[in-house]
Formats: sequence, C-alpha cells, structure tokens
Amino acid sequence: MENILQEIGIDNYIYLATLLFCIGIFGVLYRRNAIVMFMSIEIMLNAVNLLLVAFSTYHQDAAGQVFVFFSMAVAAAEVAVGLAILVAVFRNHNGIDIDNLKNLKG
Amino acid sequence: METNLALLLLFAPFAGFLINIFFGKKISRTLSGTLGTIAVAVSFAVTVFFFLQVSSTKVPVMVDLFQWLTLQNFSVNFSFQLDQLSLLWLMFVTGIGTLIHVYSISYMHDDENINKFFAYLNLFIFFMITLVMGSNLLIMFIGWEGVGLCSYLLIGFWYKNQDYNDAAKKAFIMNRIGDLGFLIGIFILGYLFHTVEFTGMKSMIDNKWPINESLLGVAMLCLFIGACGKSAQIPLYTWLPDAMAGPTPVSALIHAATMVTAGIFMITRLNFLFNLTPDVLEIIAIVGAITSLVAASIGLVQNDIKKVLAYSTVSQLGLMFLALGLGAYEVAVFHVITHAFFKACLFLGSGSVIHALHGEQDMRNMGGLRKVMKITFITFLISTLAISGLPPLSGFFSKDEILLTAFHHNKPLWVIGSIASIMTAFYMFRLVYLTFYKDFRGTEEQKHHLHESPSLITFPLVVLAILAFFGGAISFPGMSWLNEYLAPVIAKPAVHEHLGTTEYILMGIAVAGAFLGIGLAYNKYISKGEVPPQDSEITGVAGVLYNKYYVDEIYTAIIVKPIYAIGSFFKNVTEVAISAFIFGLGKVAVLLGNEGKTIQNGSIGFYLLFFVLGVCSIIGYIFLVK
Amino acid sequence: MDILIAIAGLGIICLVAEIFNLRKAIVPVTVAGLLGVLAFVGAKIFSKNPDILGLGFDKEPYINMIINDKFALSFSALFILLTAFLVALSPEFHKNHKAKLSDFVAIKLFLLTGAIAMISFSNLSMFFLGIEILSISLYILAASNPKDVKSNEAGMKYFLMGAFASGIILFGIALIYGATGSFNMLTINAMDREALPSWYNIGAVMLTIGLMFKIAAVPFHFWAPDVYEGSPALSTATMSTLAKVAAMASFFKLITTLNPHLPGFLTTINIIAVLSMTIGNLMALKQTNVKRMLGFSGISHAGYMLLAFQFRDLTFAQGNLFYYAFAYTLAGIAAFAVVLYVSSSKGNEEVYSFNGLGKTKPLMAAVLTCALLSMAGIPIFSGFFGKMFLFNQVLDKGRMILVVFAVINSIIAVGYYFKLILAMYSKESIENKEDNNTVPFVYSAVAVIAILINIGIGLCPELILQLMR
Amino acid sequence: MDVSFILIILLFGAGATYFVGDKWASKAALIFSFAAFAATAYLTYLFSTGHKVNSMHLWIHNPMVLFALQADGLSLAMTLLTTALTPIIVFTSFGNLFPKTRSFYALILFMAFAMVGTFLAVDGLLYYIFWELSLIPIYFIALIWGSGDAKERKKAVIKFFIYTFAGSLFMLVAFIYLYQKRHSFLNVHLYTAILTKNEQIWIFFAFFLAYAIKIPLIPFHTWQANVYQKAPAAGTMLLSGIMLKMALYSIIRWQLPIAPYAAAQYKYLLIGLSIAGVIYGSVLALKQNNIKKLLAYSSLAHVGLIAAGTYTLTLDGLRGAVLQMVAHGFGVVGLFFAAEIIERRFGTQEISEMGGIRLQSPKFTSMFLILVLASVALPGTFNFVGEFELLYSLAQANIWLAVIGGTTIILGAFYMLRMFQYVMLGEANTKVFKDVTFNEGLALVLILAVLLFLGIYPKPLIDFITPELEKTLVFINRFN
Repeated sequence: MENILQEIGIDNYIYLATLLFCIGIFGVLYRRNAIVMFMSIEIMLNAVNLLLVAFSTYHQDAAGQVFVFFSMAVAAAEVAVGLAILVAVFRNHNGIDIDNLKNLKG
Repeated sequence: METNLALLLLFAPFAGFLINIFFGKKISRTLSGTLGTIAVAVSFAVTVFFFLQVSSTKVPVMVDLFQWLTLQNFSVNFSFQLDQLSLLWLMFVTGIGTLIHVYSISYMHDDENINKFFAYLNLFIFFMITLVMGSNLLIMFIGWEGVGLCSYLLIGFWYKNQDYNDAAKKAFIMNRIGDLGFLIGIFILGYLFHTVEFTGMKSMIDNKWPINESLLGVAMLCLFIGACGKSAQIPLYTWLPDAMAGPTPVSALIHAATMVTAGIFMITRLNFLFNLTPDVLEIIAIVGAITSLVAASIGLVQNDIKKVLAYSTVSQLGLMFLALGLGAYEVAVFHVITHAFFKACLFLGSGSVIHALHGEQDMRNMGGLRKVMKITFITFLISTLAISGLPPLSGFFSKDEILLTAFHHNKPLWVIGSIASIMTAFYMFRLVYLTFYKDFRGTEEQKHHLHESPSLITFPLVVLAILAFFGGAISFPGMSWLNEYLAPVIAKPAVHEHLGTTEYILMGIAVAGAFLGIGLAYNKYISKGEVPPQDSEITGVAGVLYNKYYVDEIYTAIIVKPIYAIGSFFKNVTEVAISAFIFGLGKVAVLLGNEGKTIQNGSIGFYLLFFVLGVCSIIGYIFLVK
Repeated sequence: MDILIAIAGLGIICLVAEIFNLRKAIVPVTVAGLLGVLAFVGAKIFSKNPDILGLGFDKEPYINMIINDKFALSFSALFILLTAFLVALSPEFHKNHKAKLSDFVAIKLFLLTGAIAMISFSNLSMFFLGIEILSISLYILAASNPKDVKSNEAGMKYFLMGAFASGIILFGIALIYGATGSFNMLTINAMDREALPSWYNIGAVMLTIGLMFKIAAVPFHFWAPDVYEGSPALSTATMSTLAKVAAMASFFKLITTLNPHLPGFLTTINIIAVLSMTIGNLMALKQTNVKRMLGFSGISHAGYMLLAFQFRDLTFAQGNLFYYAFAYTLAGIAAFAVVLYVSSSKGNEEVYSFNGLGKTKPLMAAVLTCALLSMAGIPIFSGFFGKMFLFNQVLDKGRMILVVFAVINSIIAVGYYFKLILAMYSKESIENKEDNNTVPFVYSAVAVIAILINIGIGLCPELILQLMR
Repeated sequence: MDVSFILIILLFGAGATYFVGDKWASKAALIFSFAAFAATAYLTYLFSTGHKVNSMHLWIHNPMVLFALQADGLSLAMTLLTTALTPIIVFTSFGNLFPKTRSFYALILFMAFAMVGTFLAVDGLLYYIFWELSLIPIYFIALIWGSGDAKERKKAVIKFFIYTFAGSLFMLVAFIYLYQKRHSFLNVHLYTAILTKNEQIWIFFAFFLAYAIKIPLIPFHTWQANVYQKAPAAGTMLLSGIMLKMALYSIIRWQLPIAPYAAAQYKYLLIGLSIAGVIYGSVLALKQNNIKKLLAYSSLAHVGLIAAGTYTLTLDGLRGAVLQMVAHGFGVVGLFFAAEIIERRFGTQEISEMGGIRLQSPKFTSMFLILVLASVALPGTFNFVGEFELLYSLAQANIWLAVIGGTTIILGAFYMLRMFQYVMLGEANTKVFKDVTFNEGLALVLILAVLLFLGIYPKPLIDFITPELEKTLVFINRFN
C-alpha cells in the first residue's frame, strides 16, 4: 500500500477524487431525471469516500476509514428518504422529471 | 400710591374690557356702553392727576413691576414710565377716548354686539396706554401689537362682510411688516446698549457710550419702518383707507387720533437716538413729505366721505413725519395733538352724517345737510377750517410751524408740504360743499328720515370742535407752552427761529394757499355746482388718482400674487418632487424585488447552477484573486 | 453526550408509546421531558463541574466527540426550548392525522439530537453526523404531506439540493482530514496554519459553502423560499427557527475553530452577508405568501448573523450571536404560531388571509405584530438588541460600511413586515363567517409565551448574555 | 421617589387602561395621565428644592448600558410639557366615540411613557430605545383611528414610519460608534469623547438625519402634512405637540454637545435650512384648503424657527427654543383641538366648507382667535416670548437671518388670519354649529390659561431651564 501511494503520489488521488466529484456535479447539473441526479450525488459522495480512504492511508490513520463507514451509512439513509420522496412525487406527477417541479417560484 | 394709581390708569380699561366681554351680553346695551366709558374716564381722571403732578414736579413717575424676559445681554421688565411725553399722549388718548366712547353709546346703540364693541374699544385703550406708558421698547411693543390687534378686531367688527374682514386682515398684515422692522430695531438696540429701557439708553448716550454708528443707523431705519406701518406712511399706507370699513367711532379713535400717531410717539420717544443718525432723519422727512403729497392728491377725487378723511389723515401724518425728519419733534407732537382734535371731530361728524343717512357714505348721494344737521355742520366746518390751516384755528399753528421748519431746513420739502396743504384745503372744502351745501341728492326715503343726531353724538362733536378751535393755544409761535413742557424729554430742541419777516411772509403764503384751495373748491362745487361723476366716467389723471395710483393693484401684482405663485409652485412642484424622490427610493426597492422574482424561477437545475457558480466564484475569489 | 442520549431516548419513547396506544401522553411527556432536559442543561451551564450526573460523559473518550462548553450548552438549551415549542404545537397541527403524531414528534426529537450534535461537536465526524441527522429529518418534514403537490416539490427540492450541499461539506471534511490527518477539532485548532497544505483552506471554504447553503445565504438561498412555502407550516417553522439557527451556530463554531488563514475569507463572508441581507429583504417586499415572505426574511437574518464573524473578542461575539439567534427564533416561533392558526382557519397563508385579524383575534394579531416588530429590530423587543449588539461588535472591529448596509436593510425590512401589520389592522376581513372559531389553546399559549420570553430578554438582555461568560 | 416613578405611573396606567375595558378606559387614562402630571410637578418641586431625583441603574454589562434617567431643568421642563399635555389630549378625546376605546387610550398613555422616557434618559441607548418606542403607538393611533380614505392613510402612515425609522437608525449607528470611544453611552461621557473633526461631522449628520426627519426640517418634511391630516386629532396633537419636541430637545441634549465642532462648522448651513423651512412652510400654508394641513405647514414653519434658534449655539437661541417648544406645544394642541371641534360639527376639514361660526358660537370664536394670535406670536402670549428670544439669537448670528426668519410674523399673520377669516367669519353657515361643550371649553381654557400666564410671567420657567442650558452650552462651546 505504502509503495503504491508513494509511487502514485497523494496529489493524483486528490485529482482523481476531484474529477469524480466534478463528474458528479455535472451529472446533477445536466440531468433532469431525479434518479440520475441521485446517482450523480452518489458519485460525488463516493468521490469523497475515495479521497478519505486515500488520506487515511496517507496519514496511516484509521479514523478516515471509519469516517467512510459513517458517510456510507448516512448516504444510504439519505437515499432512502430521497427515494421515498421520489415515490410520492411520482404518484402525484406521474413522472420523475424534475422540470415538473416548478410550481413554487417567484 | 403712585404705583397703584398708575396701575389703575392702566387697568381700568382692561377691567372694562373684561366686564364687557364676559358679562356684556347679560347687561343692557346702554349699561355696557356706560361701563366702557366709565372705565376710560377713570383712566382719564388719573391721567389728569399725574399730568398736573408731573407738570409741577417735573419728575417722571416710574413703575417697575416684575421681570418679563431674560436674554443673555439684557432683561426686560414690566415697567412703566409716566413722563411728560407719555402723559401728554395719555391726555388726548384717554380724553378723546372718553369722548368717543360717549359718542359710541349712541352711535352703536342698535348693534347687537355693542358689548363686544365696547370691549374692543376698552382693550384698545388699554393697549394704547401700555404703548405710551411702557418704559422700554418691549413693553411699547406689547402695546404696539395690541393696538394692531384691536384695530384688526374693530375694522372687521361687522364680520359678516368678508370685504371688511379683508380690510382688517390687510391692516394687520401691513402693520406686521412694520412690526418686523420694529423688532429688528429692538434687537439691534438691545445688542448695542444691553438694555432697551429708554432711560438706560439715554443715559448711555449722555455718557458718550461708544456706539457703532452704522449699526445704530440700521436700527433706527428699522424702527422707522415700524413707524411707517403703524402710522401709514409710504409704502405701508394702503391699509388705512381700507380700514374705514370699521365703524366710524373706530376710525375716529384709532385711525385718526391715537393709534396711527404711535409711530410719531415712538420716534419722539427715541429722539435722542434719531438725532445721532441724520441720514435716517432725512429719509423720514422725505418719506413724510412724499406721503403727504401723494395722499392729498388721492384725497382730491375720492367720493367716499370716510375715504377722503382717511387720505387726509395719511397726508397729515406725512406732515408730522416731515416735522420729525427735520428734528422738530415738538412740532410734530403739536400737530399730532391738534390733528387729534380736528380729525376726530371730522370723523365723528362724518359718522353723524352717515348715521343720519343710514349708512350712506358716498358724497355724491349727499348734499344740503347743513339745514338739517346744524350742530354737525358747524363743528364739521370748524374742524375743516382748522385742518385747512386758517388762522386762528389750531391747525394753522401746528401746520404752519411744520412748514416753517421745512422752509428753514429744506426748501423742496417746504414746497411739497405747501402743495399738500393747498390740496388739503381743496378736498376738505370739496367734502364740506358736497355734503352740506346745495340740495340733497339721496333717495326720497333717506330725505324723509334726515335728522340731527342725538345729543350723545353731538356733545363730543362740540367738545372736539372747541378744542380744534382753541387747541393752537398750547404752542403759539415764540411762546410755546408745549415746547417748554416737552423740553425734558427732547434731547435737542429744534432751533426756534424768532418770528421775523420771513416767517410772516411764509404764514401769509400758507394762508393764501389755504384760501386758494378753498376758492377752487368753491368755484367747482358751489359756483359751477358740479357733482363728481360716476365711477366709470372717471378717466385721465383723475382716474389714476381715483384709483389711488393703482398702488393696491401694484402691490397685489408684485407681492401678493408672486407669493401665491410661489406657494403654488411649492405645492405642485417642490412638494411633489421631494415626495416622489423619497417614494422613489422605496419604489426602486420594490422594483428590484419584482425583478428578482424572475430569477427565483422554481427550477432546481437553475438553482443548482447558481449554487455551482457561487462555489466557483467564491473559490475563485479567495484563491485566484489575490 | 448525556443530553443526546436523553433526547434520543425521548424520541424512542414516543415511538414506543404509539405502539402501546399511549398517544395522548406523547406530547405532554415529550414536552415535560424536554423541559427536564432543559433544566438539566441549565444546571450544566451554571455548575462548576458540568458532569452533574457523574456518568463521566465529560471525560475522555467522549471529550473527543462532544465538547460541553458554554457556547454549545447555551445553544443546546435554545434548541431544546424551541423543540419544546414545536412539539407543543404538533398535536393541534396534526389533529387530522393523529396516527402520524408520534412519528412527527419523534422526528423532531431526532432532529434536535442532530442539532445538538452539530453544535457540541468536537470531532468533524460528529459534526457530519449531526448535520446529516438534522438534514434528513428536515427532508422528511418538508415532504411530510405526501398528498400535497407543493409538499412533494418542497421535499424534492430540499432533498436534492441538500444532498448536493452535503456532498460539498463532505468533500471539505475530506480535504481537511487530508491536510491535518485528524478529525479532532482540538488537534486541528492547535496546528500551525502556515504549515498546512493549501487543501486545508480549500476544505474550509467548502465547508463554509455547505453551511452557507444550510443557513440559506445568497447565492445558495434559492431553495429556502420555495421549500418554506411548500412545506407544511409547522415544518417551515422548524426550518426557519431551529434548523437555521443550528446551522448558523455550528457554522460559527466550525469556522472560528478551523480558523483558516485566508486574506479574502472574511471579505467573502462580508460580501455574502450584505448580499443576503439585501436580496432577502428586496425579494421579500413583493411576496404575498407569508411563509415565503418569512423565508426571504430568514435569508436576510442569516445575513445579519453572518456579521458575527467580525469580532475582536470571541466570547463577546458568541454571546451576541446567541442573543441574536435567541431573539430571532423566539419571534419566529411566535409568528409561526399565529401563521399556523391563520393557515388552519383560512386554509392558506396569503397576506390577505390576515386581513382584519386585529379586529377578530386581537391577541393573535398583537403577538404577530410584536414578533414582526422584533424581527424588524424595533426596541424594546429583543430583535433590536440582537441587531444592536451585532452592530456594536462590528463597529468595534471598525467595519463601518457593513453597519451602514445593515442599517439600510433594516429600513427596507420595515416595508414588508409592516405590510402584514397593515393587513391585520387596517383591512377588513374578507369573510366573517369563521370569526367565531376560537384560537386553539396551544397556539395562543405558545405564541404568548414565546413573545413574552422575547420581550423579557429584551428587557433584561443580561439574562442571555451572561450565559456565555 | 425618583423620576422613574413617572414612567411607572404611565406604563402601569397604559396597562390598567387597557384592562378596565372600553367603558372606563377614558376615565382611567385621564386619571393616570393626571397622576403622572402630579408626580412630575411634585418631582419638579423636589428637584428645585435641591433633592436628587435621578435614577441610575446598571442595565447591561457589555456593552455597558445604564438605566439612567436624569432630572434637570431641561428634561423636567420637557417632561412637564408632556405630562401636562397628555391629560389635556386625553380629555379632548372624550368627545369622540372611538371603536376599541381601551386600546386607543392605552396607546396614548404608552406614547406618553415613551416620550417622557426620551426626555429623561441620559444614557444614549436607553434614550434611543424610548425614542423608537414612541413611534409604535403613534403608528397605530394614526393607522387605526385616523380619518379619510383608508388607502391614502395607510400610505401616509407607513411612509411616516419608515421615514422616521430610517432616520433614527443612523442615529443608532452614531451612538454605537461613539460607544467605541468611551465604552459608555452616558451623555456626559459621550460629550467628552475625543473625536476627530471628520468623525464629528459624520456623527453630527447621522444625528441630524434623525432629527431633521422628526422635526421636520425641509426637505425631510414630506411625511408631515399627510400624517397630520389623516391621524385622529389626539394623534396629531401628540405628534405636533410633543413628539416633534423630542427631536428639538435632542438637538440640545445630544447633537450639539457631542459634535460641537461640526455644529459650529455648519452653523449657517443649518440655520439657513431651518429658516428656509420657515418661509417654505408659511408660503405653503397659504395655499392649503385643509385646515389640518394648514396647521401642519404652519407647524413646519414654527419648528423651523426653533431649530434655527438651537443651531445658533447661543444661550438665547437654546433658551428661546425651549420656551418656544413649550409654547408651540400648547398652542398647536389647542389649534388642532379647535380644528377637531369644528370637524365634529361640520364633518369636514376643508376650509371652504366652513365659515360663519362666529355668528353661531362667539365663545368658541374668541378662544380660537386667541389661539390664532398666540400662533402668530402676539406679545402677551407665551409664543411671543419664545419667538422673541429665537429671533434675537438669530439677529446675533446675522441680522439678515433675523429678518428672513422674522418674515414668519408677517406670513404667519397672513395665513392664520386668512384661515380665521374663512373658518370663523362671514355669513352664517347653513350647517349648525353647536356651541362648545363644557369639556371642550375647559380643555381650551386650560391651554389658553397656560399660554397667557406664561406670556406675562415666564420668569419661573426661564429661571428653571437656564442653569442646565448654560451647562450644556459649556460643552457646546468647548472648542471655541
């Protein structure tokens, strides 16, 4: 592990994670399907998880990995709630295109 | 004792005012009038007492009550001063006041508000006494404004007529213009002397207190403006003819005998200061002379009996100011006194005529009254002769002294004064002829009711006519009791020329001038029997004169109208603009809020885009912009 | 930690009580329990040894997770008080869905644990957990009326954007962890800022952004009005009071502890503060929906609270922020109690629904008026002191221009607050038939108590300020 | 017993009035306001016999705010004015049948409470709090019980509120800024705060904004006429009789001693602005056909003169200002009450629809006339005393200022007599003017009695206020 990290360098992990994170952001911005947006957010979260793990290794500190578990658990909870809301939206709107959700404005 | 008596002198009319205003409705009309008269009579009696005392002891009576105003430089007390000058004034104020009160009992008997009338008259006397008795400029100012108020109330006594109210308002406002001058004068004097007491200022002058001459000049000029307002001099004279809207006794008392002479009183009172400012005196003389000429010329063609008298009053006041301006204060005072006698008599006489004609004031509708109203006629004639300046009546002496003084000091002013005198003789006799001679020109019904006035009206006429006849006795040229009496209060007596040839020639010229005026009037209205034409037919020079040189119109055009125009401008433009500007700030906020609503468009994608933009700009700002 | 356990336990009791058909007891028990906890927190604040129960929660290892300083405890007390009010309002609000009552109460309690966790954190993971618990509870509350399209939309918007913001927060945490190698705030705070890699600052900024979203500061505010309007009124009340203040307080604590040494950082916060105030106020001017208006008003209040970052003395600033939060939230609770009443009797929260309230329900109108005056910053209401203390603090730092902006915004704010007051007092009620219905007791009780506390701390600001010293 | 007792009476009175119910509210308000007056009189007596009646308690530690009420000649004089006018104002409202009576009277008392607090407070923040607090009751009084078109009224009232609130917020900033210098809000501390010239100027104008709007001076006056017209009579009286005095008082108490350099620097600008208001207000008053608007503009003119006097920074100016505040307070309350009496009978505020009242009610006419005369500062009325001192102080600054300011006595006579003429005189009105009731008469007589008595014998008041003004003047002139 140490070798790999040393060989590749922590910077590249950060770049990768940032890239993934940005992909997630663009996904959220670009897509109009709520589920795809969820997935994009998941990509963002996972990018962070990747980063945390990388740093955990870099610092030789388990706390980062523990934190990843927290974050995964939270993300799961979040998605559970999110999907529940999505279901409610689907029932009322017969669709999950977020462009339908423009009633509250002004 | 003296204090109490002085207070009695002051407050007797005030008590009369209070009684009449609060209980006047409950007591009978005659009683109301009687109480009012008694109140003034009491003052008169006390005045006589003091007059005799001071004439003999030559020591003024001073009364100091309590502190009124406190300013940083000086304080002002309620204090009164009964010296020669004020007592002289009080004598004729309360004396003529009493007579006119008597007159009014009968004259106003049919008016339902007679109690108000007497209340106001008493109040007027009260304020007049305050004005005269005050020992400093501010107490004088109380009286000064107070008489203005009473004048306002009495001119507008018949308040149902808005024209009369307009006249009253005009009188008050024009007086106020003068009052502002008076106030400014007080400010400067207070600043210069650290006191506004007459005696205090005088002693400082006597002790050669260093004075800023130019500032003093401004102060004196301001005070003169005040005098102009009260005494109806150019340019503030136009209110006086309009003030004839008031009941005739009011015109006699306030607008002929007493209040309008307050300006002369004030200048005489401050003669020791005016003497220091010869430039201002010159202005006073010129203004006085011009006023006398202008007013006399207007008087030539007026047809309202009271208007003629009003312009005559303005003209005579002008002569008095002429005398003041020449430094002949005692001469001015002399003319004030004689003028008070004959002009009061003339007004009361005209009142008697109007009374007989049930309110008719237009001379074109009069005539032939001498047969019916003998007493009125005779007293009126005596006074007319007096005002025209025929010897040996009082007016001759006083007016002649003015002209004499003028001749010695300033020839052009003498010419002006003489012309004014000739005009006076003309229009006064025009008045007499049109009113009392020839045949009656009024309606049949009026003719039917013609009668001499009751004795309460004629009695004051007789008394005043006698005074008008003999009043000149107080100051014969060369052996003047008046000059001696006033010597303590007049710092620098005018040089009294010995009566020489020049003087006699001048007297002759004056008398001849008076006869010229009378003769012209006789020729026109008796020999030719002319009656002034109707208003619409008056044209040419007469038209200009008849319309008073259009001065009222000019004032309206250059002062009143612009003020209203500015008012409209403020109301319709400035106010709206300021309001709009301030509202505009609020409107801009609301507008921005409204615009902002379009950004808040409800789209999550858009919100997220903004979110990301926000992130980018923050990170960009913090990390890239250094 | 003991507080968290107590409250979480209370939440569980609620759920259990529903199972045992003790529905009627839920709210009284919860409120009583909350007040008990409140008393406990109070005792902790004032006692020398906060570990009153002797359970050792204030020692290691808990001290790495939770720190019970005065700042945390005071804010916890405020949160508990607010939750007590919100819970007390619940049964009346949910009277048509009695079955769901226990869920809502429990969610509020869990939300409270989240709030307390995120204010008492001493470790970034605790902070993260707290903020997520709070957020997820709020997503549920926002969407808690599944039949209502608006509620769906509000929930969806809030969820999507909230999750997005969570991602950013998480990214920030990761970077900070990467830079320092620790989640422990005490450790991080002790480190030499100059020696840390630049990720540290980027992480701090990302955390800032994420929390700015939570407090709805411009330009991350777009969700707030929409969600406030769409959510059920009680949820809106929760968001605009409890959630906003919790986010603000933890934001303050986080930034002051992370203490990034960045030249433009405070300037950025100032700019955002001014923008939030201005845009919040300007947008609120033309709103016709009261909840939405209060949403914008909340944005501007967030802007004001951001002024607290300009300080010279930290405890001083903490006290001022706490005071402001206290004043703002109590006014908010009072206002929402009235809004709840109006929305239940009129069916909506449009401004015209408030017409004639001054005549028909003078008490309610008076309370709402006081609450709005407090928010507008009129003395003797505590809102005034909140603003004044903040201004004082900012001027102490010498930032005149900020105060001038804040003052101008206070003027604009009067415009919309008074729109509502005008409606209550000078317009006639559109329909008079419902005038005879009485105000539910809890609404008036909560409204009155909240506003009395508000005025009370206005009269004696010392009561609140001294908690921090 | 100290001065906080007055505040307690008024505050308790406001509460009690609200809770006794609509029927007894007016009486309760009268009793409490009169009790406050009696308490003030007694405290004035105590103060003048050398007792300490100040009240000083620590309120907030950090920032340090004191609950400091100070009784001195100036503040007690203004408090007396307030507590003397409040019962009169309450009493004048007896003739009106208001809905929600109890709230109305409670608000009046509360307003009096706030105003008295403003006059007594010497701690800047406390003062500011009272200052703002007085805005709330008048807002509701004008809004709820006002007259005229509801929409217009709302507009006017909200404009008034925002406007005055806006101004005073800058004063708050100035206070907090000053606090940084001395870490105290106490006035004597603020007087001695060391400020650069620039700071003084900024602070001076921050205060100025608050006061200029409240007084109001042009061009900050646009709220005034509309609010005066639309507010109920009692509200107008409170506004014009007392509330605007708060600002004038504050100039003397706060603005000038704190920033004397700026005051001296901009002396002529400020006097000029104030005097411009005199003429502006007078000329506008001439064009008004609404009696309350006319009185509003006349008030604008009068307070312009008062403000000009204060800005001369002379003892005469300050003293004249205080005297004129009292005089104007009573006078304007009387005039607005007279307008209200007419409105009660004729149901209109339009001058063109009035006239002929003298024929029907000579008594009322006389009283009205005296009020008019007081307003035009006829000697013998109290207004003259004040106006004389004010104009004298202006003359000391520059004689032309006195001349221009003095036009008020001409223009004032012009518009007031014009108003009097068309309201009171002329042919009988077709509408019946019932003679004034005993209550109405009594209120007017009380006002007139004060104006006339003090017009003749102002010495006690002058002696009462002078020492404090001299003390203040020492601070004001400390740079000269």
